[in-house]
Amino acid sequence: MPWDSEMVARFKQRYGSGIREASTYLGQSYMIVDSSLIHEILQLLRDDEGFDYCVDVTAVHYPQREQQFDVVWILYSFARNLRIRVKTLIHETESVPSSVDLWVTADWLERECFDMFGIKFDGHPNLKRILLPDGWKGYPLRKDYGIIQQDKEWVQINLGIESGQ
Amino acid sequence: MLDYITSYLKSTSTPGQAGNYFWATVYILIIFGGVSVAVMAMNWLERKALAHFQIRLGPMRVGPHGLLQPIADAVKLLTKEDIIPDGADKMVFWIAPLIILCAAFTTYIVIPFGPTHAVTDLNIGILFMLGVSSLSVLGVVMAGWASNSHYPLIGGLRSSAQMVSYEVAMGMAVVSAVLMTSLHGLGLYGVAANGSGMGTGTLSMISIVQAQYDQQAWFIFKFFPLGFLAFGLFAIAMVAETNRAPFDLPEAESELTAGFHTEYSGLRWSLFMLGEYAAMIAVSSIAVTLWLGGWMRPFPHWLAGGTWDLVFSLFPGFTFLALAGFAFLGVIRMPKHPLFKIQTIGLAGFGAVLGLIGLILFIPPVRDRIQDIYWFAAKVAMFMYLYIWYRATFPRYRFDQLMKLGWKVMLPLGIGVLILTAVLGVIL
Amino acid sequence: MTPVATPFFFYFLSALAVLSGIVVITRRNPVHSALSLIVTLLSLAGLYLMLYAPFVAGVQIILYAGGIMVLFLFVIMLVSIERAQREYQFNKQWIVGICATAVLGVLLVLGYSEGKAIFPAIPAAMPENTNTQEIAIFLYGNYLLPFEVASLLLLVAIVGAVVMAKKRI
Amino acid sequence: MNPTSTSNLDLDTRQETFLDANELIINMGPQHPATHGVLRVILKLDGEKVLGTECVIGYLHRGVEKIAENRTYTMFNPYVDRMDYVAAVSNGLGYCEAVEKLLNVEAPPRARYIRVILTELNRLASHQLWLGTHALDIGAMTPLFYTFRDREEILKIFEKYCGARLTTHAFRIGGCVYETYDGFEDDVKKFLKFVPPKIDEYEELLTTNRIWLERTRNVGTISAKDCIAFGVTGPVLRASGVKWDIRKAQPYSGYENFDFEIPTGQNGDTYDRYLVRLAEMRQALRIIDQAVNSIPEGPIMAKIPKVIKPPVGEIYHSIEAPKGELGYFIVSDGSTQPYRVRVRPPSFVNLQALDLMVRGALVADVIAVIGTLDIVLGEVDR
Repeated sequence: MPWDSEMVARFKQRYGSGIREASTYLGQSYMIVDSSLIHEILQLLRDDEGFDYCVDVTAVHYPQREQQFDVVWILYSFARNLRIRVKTLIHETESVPSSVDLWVTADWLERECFDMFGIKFDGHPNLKRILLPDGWKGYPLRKDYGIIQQDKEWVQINLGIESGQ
Repeated sequence: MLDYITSYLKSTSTPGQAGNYFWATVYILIIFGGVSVAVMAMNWLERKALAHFQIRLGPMRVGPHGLLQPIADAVKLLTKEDIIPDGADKMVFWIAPLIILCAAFTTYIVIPFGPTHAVTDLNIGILFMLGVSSLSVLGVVMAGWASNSHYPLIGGLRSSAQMVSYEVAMGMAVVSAVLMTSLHGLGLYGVAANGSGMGTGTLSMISIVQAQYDQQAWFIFKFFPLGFLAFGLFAIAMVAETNRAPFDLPEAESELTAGFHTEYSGLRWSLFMLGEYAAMIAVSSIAVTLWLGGWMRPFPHWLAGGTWDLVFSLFPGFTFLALAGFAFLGVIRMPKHPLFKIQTIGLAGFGAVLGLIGLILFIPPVRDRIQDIYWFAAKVAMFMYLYIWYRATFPRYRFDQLMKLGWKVMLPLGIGVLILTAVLGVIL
Repeated sequence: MTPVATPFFFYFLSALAVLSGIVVITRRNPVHSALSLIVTLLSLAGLYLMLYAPFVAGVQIILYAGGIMVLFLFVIMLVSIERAQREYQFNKQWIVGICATAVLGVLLVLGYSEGKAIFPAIPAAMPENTNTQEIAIFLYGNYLLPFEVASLLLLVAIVGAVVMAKKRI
Repeated sequence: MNPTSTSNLDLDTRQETFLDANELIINMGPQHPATHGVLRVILKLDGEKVLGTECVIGYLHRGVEKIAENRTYTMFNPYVDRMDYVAAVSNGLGYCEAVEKLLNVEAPPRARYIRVILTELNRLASHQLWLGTHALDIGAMTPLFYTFRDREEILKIFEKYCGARLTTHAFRIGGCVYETYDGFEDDVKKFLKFVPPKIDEYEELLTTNRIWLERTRNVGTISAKDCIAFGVTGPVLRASGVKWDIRKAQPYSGYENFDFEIPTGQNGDTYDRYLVRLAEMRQALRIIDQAVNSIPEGPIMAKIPKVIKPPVGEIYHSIEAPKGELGYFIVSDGSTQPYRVRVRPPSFVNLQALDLMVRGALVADVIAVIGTLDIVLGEVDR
């Protein structure tokens, strides 16, 4: 179901095909925007539309697609009591601009995305692993990473055991 | 030889002053043993009382109502592996607990448990006590530094700053009490009934108590509220001085894991604990001596006369009989189950021992000799209970707040009390 | 009260003071030096006691051993010991050192040779019980001015320390 | 001013004037009595003053999100309890509601009332546990035992209801699987009578205690603006004066039927957060009281297929957990297993604000602030 609102209309008018999709599913609205526009649109959303609270930054991996990753920003506006999702699609090698300069909270959330998916956020002040240990190889939440797979080498060196399983 | 031993019994001074080395040694041994037992009892009481504050039962397994718990703890601590951290300064690491222990126990030399029940009576008694107890901070600092670890280091630094600052306020309070010893008058506001004005004061612990007897007023009530204020200052400062809650920052568990003794284990850790509890009893003894009339029984002047003397001298025996009664009450309430048989017998035996002690305390010569010690111990026990109470009730101060309290509230108050005491002593 | 084994305690305490004094200047680790300095101070306190000056002994313990040395240790711990140990600690000021030692030595010899006349061989019968009072009378009577000057000096020292240590006042 | 970013702890700069003490780098945790689990905070100290912090987390990482992708929707349900294990019921509620939304079904009214009662009881239990441990961190030992005594009554109700005390797995997708046991309502009513005096008792111990006031007032202050910038939610946000609660803003599970207040503070300091949480305990009791007195009869399970296969699509659903906004972002590819489950953990996001809150404070304040943020490491690390 398409997402009809004044705001979306304004965005569409301004960015044209840069807004690839804007729809509502189960009462929740989201829009998919071009990865080159994402930072600008997020900034507009924060400054002009009042989405002052960044709820979450996360990603979804679709290995069969050409643009493998969805990066999702979940935003909330206290003034409007409205929650929206902004998505962008990127290639495996592509990076997205960081939103830490817009919402400080994105710091750890983006680090977790990097940790789990290997997505690089340009301009992030301290992009390193957060939940996994620093020397770990592999990005566990990618679909090609098996559920019992682990970085054997790291386990052997750092824990001194044959296998963590 | 026998003559040498028995001759002291007739004297009316402490063995140190009488120059009787035999009895001095005996006294030292008795005090050492007595304090060790008191520390163990305090350990059990603290765990029990704290548990009951916190709707728990506390130790219940080792012996009836956990009575043997301190012994079990001691055995555990002695057999525990003794760890010296790698990179620690071994010698300093070794000496630190010994210093704390020695400092705590040395102070007992001058504590008067009765007019003659002290190892010796130094004429700088109170100064000696403050000086020696201030040495224990060296042990804390050394332990913190020698562990070669950050948490103990911070704990050591905190405690050195804390102890040094609170010693000042403590000194002010003590001096104002010492000042009161130079008065001659009777009663709360009496200064010089005999018209001779100020006399000379004294630093001797025994003479301080004697002065309270002569002036017919405990110094806590003297120049009310000045004496009371000084006593309050001392009571607060002594908690800080012994690193107990709410001033237990050097060993603040939630911040510094265990502060200066984080890296200690087994025997050496138990020495720290022994030293801490011994120091608690020691500073409480100072407070009792200076403000609460030391070994004096309540109302030695109002309720004077042979009958009252007899009544008060029966207190120790009755206390032990009451304790025995509690033990037998516990025996009756013990579950009737084969598994509890040994415990029940043990508790009954304990009660019997307490009762026997109580009966022995009724024998006139024992009664007369022991009742000073009884009153002194009772007053100290009150402080011990306060320590436990504080620990159950108060949150912990933050370091800067602690310093602020010490320097900006207690020190000016202490100086004020001192000056007012001096002025009152001169003009009244 | 008759003193016990006076010569033994005198030589024991003196030896302790001298030995730990030597340890103070020979140890590389400043904490060890400070600790042996405490031993020196405590044995001095013992010597004061033997001279029937219990008040001075008490003050020696409470102020030097309990107060000042704690602050010493406090400061030593705060500076990085690893770095201090690596640095060469001995200043090459032999001339000054030798001069000072010589002057002190001469003083010692003079004191020993001339002192026999000044100091009586038998200790003066000082009343032990009023020792503290005697000190008070002297301090606040005859020597009131020097006493107050000394306290002023201490005040200046405190102000100086605060000014130097505090980044902003 | 834009709040500073969290992880710019510069470990190499040292001031070397001759009187400056060396800066200490201290590792607080992962095994430390006051870090509530396995949080590791690297502190840079000047004496006792905190110059900066860096949180090192992940010691309890179990890969919950990865596990979800390899389990069916039903099978994953018990796993969510293991995240915030002190508020397991809330976690379950959020997950079940999210999947229900994805399936486009709604739990029947009776099930929703049961859910509200249990969730609010759990909020109370979580706050009680917080209060006890927080007070213990600040040095007051006794409240810990009082709160645990009263929390026990809640856990007893849970145990009677579903057999588990901590990780309850109380709800299922589509409603509840267990009908209330006989005497459930009486138990809850008895509890409602039992607990308010106990809350007064906690207040008596702490609220006007001078040391408690000194330790918590103006400690770890965070402004409303910073709260929003850091995405901080829950009682921490409300204590800074933002009157925002998802139960009111976007009601779920029938919260619109209940009358309750959103307690707020003004200063955003540790003391205000303490007061807000205490007020929330009382509000939770109010909600339970209304729910248990008007609980409707009827089925407790909606009609859902035996095999749960939501249509292709994605959903974000969030609830007001005791610690803040707990969100589930679920992507379905039409199969029996979720394609992706993302949990938006309140503790994780709130913990980010630690650095801002403790900079320039003392070591003891770090402990107070970690306590007041009410983090659960199972949820931070997932």
